[in-house]
Amino acid sequence: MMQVLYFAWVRERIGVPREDVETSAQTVADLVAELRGREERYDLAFSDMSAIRVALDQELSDMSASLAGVREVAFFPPMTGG
Amino acid sequence: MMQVLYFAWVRERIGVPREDVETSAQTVADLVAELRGREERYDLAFSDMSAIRVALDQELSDMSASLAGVREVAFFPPMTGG
Amino acid sequence: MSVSVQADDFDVGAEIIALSAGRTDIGAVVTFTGLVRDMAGGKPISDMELEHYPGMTEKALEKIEAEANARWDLQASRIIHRYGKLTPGAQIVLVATASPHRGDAFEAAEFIMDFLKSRAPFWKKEGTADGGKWVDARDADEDALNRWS
Amino acid sequence: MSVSVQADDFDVGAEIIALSAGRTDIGAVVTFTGLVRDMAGGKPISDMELEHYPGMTEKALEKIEAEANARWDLQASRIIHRYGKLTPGAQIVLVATASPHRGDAFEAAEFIMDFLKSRAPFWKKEGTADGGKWVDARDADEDALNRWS
Repeated sequence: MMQVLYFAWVRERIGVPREDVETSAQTVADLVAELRGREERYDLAFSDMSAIRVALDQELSDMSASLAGVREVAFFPPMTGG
Repeated sequence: MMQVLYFAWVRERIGVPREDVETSAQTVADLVAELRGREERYDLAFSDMSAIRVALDQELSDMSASLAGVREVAFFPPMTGG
Repeated sequence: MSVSVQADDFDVGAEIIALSAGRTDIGAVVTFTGLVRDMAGGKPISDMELEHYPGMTEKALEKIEAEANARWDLQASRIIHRYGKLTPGAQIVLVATASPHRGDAFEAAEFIMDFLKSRAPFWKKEGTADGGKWVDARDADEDALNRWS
Repeated sequence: MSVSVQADDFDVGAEIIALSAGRTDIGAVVTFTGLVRDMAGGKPISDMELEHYPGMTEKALEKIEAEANARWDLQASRIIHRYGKLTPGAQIVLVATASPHRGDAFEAAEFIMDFLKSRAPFWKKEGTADGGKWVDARDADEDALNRWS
């Protein structure tokens, strides 16, 4: 079991800020593919992956990263702090 | 008649912060030569001209500049503001 | 070294005083304050909503600050970043650096700001006449970041 | 745009507030505060005496500030430079810049500081155990200035 978080317009498109996901996905890309297959709102949120960033256990990572041991996955657009 | 000002160690070596000077010097360099000929304290103050900066009527200038129309000449070491 | 992620406003003057209080070895203090502008892309905005990732934000800011302290000769540093709904003119972010040398204080503050712009998990939504608009990341900010690598 | 040459201390927080008061179009405020350090060349100093050229100093500061405003997109700027005898920890100089863009605010503040270091008619004398010592101009300051030309 994994907690998945969404921020900014990714959150708005998916409709929830966080959810528990039961998955056997090996990598972030696998997880994204799995979510996109679920419902249209996920497919829409992840339609342009060049606009999506991912953090694993609160550290920036990338789509090819392994999910082994990861408890928290967050998807969000490029950051606009400062 | 011209007012001549001295700052920092130039002032300390010459011993006065300002003085009126009666001169017919055409350029700054002429004025320096004239002052050096006067007394040893001037000669000492102007012994290393690479360490001397000049302002004419409160604008930075250089040794070859003309003194025509100038009312105030200031000599000082390189500035150390900020 | 200290970071704060908060909804509340901050007092730049008080932060500077806190940074240098009781010390006589600091030569230079640089501060950067970011403010909400009333216009974006030529259109007026009513407010700016800052969303962030609690937990990760603090970690990211601490990492950025530690990196700045490793690269430059800093004697003290401070980062404050606000979240929530802010109105034009409001303060968003403060970066303050203290060093014996002005170059270090300036560069470290610029470096921290460049990192905050594209590596701290904040997202801005501008309140406009036709609803809200998420601010796009700017290529210029990514370029600004690359000059430090 | 405003410059002050004064013996009195200044309040950085109040100056920042004055710079941006009543405005909602400013995106970035950068401040640089220069302080008297307790050491110089590895030796303790008791005080720092700042001599200046009244009249020329104000003109030089106004010229530096006008030049910065011509080169960068500034919405407001402020320079305060003190003179007289200052003790370690005391504030010497404040440069503050406000701009829609952070890059402009940072660069303009650095530019003004680089000019103040070698083009504003101030001279520093450090109070040391063996009397006073006039601070030598540093080649590094001249180099810093040259990068803007």
